[in-house]
Amino acid sequence: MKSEKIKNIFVQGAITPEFIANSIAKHQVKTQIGAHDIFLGQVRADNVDGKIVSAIEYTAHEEMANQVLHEIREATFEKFNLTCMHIYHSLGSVASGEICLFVFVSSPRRKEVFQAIEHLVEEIKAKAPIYGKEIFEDESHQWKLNS
Amino acid sequence: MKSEKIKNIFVQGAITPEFIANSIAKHQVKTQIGAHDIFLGQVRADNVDGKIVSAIEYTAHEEMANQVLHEIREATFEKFNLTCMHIYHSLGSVASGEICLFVFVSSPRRKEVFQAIEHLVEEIKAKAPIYGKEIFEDESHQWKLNS
Amino acid sequence: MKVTVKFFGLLSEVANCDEEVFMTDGHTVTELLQVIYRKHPKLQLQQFQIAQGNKLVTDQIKLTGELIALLPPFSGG
Amino acid sequence: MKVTVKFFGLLSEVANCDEEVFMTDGHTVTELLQVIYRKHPKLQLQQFQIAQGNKLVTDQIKLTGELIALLPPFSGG
Repeated sequence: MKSEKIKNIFVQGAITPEFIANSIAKHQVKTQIGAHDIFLGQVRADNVDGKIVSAIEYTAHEEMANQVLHEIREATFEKFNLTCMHIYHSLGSVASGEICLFVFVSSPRRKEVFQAIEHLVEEIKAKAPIYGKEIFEDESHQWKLNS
Repeated sequence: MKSEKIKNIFVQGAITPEFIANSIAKHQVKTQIGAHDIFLGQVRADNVDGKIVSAIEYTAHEEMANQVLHEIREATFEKFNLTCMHIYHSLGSVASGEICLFVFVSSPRRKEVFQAIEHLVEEIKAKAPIYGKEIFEDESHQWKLNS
Repeated sequence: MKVTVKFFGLLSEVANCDEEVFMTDGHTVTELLQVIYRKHPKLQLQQFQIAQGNKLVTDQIKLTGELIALLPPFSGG
Repeated sequence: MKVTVKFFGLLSEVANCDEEVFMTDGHTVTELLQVIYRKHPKLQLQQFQIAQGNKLVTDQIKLTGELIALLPPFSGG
């Protein structure tokens, strides 16, 4: 199944477990699927020189990010035998312990989903113009750097 | 976090999206986690010589499977830097489109979860004494073979 | 010795039962298998591993009296 | 030419704004950058990529009048 139009990957605030459950439930009519793989990025309460991250505030070049993700999605459908692919990223404030990234791939066979999920997450981290500002408990902040 | 006692991996019937959502929600207090990876096995409506699989009936050497999974879990905690690991498998009838296997790993860092999830799923398939009987729409059946 | 034997997956159909108690004078899994095959000769055509207690064993292993399971290829997931 | 420039991430703090309109007589991104640096000299110390419209471009590229974005290293996920 190829997605032809550009989708909006952004959701305001944290991605909830209920949102993820709904997304899983929608795939139960697709009975050619044998394997799903779901990656979730969760905000860590990192300790930076004694200060604890309490939340990350996400901003993005939204239009460009959606375009870039569209291209990543098309290329990933070419590369792997996938039935479905869904990507959601938070905008705005996401508290530590909450989920900011939800990547979901499905295929008839498991081998494909393991490869595809890692590929997609690495592509998103490397190519999507999204920014995280780590907010500490004392309301100071630093800009997140991806490793 | 090491699991010391032998857990029961089996749940009666299909694993629901709500069960998965609850499991995700329980991890939101673990703020050292940065990445989750979830594998879901879903029953395919395979076409075998013109007959369609409508369900799989799972049976297992339960006590042995729980022991084997305990050993797989301990070895996987040794091998990868994981915060949490959860494994659930259905017993009894699971209709096509429903979920029969739920594997969930969490780590501070994403690299670990990609490797750990694939390792775990392959180990479960290879080593757990679990059997699937594929039930066709005409109520005939065949014993599932893993590839 | 009295040994309880469980048949899993396809083997439960071949033996036409899930669980059965066998008597054997032998001391090894091999000797127990001879007894089982006498009752269910078709099992000899099947591929399976053997577990005693919760551990896979070879057929030279000594019987302990624990549960013996005949396990055809696994198909979980 | 009138060009709208957006500053992302850390750069929005260095420029002390998210978006600003610049006038330039130049035809390339390089020439636009000279105008931007005149107003915000500290931006010269920063590492960033440039997007015109929704595409990453090199600084030799011709200005089209589309939105220019200054993008420091990404940190999504």
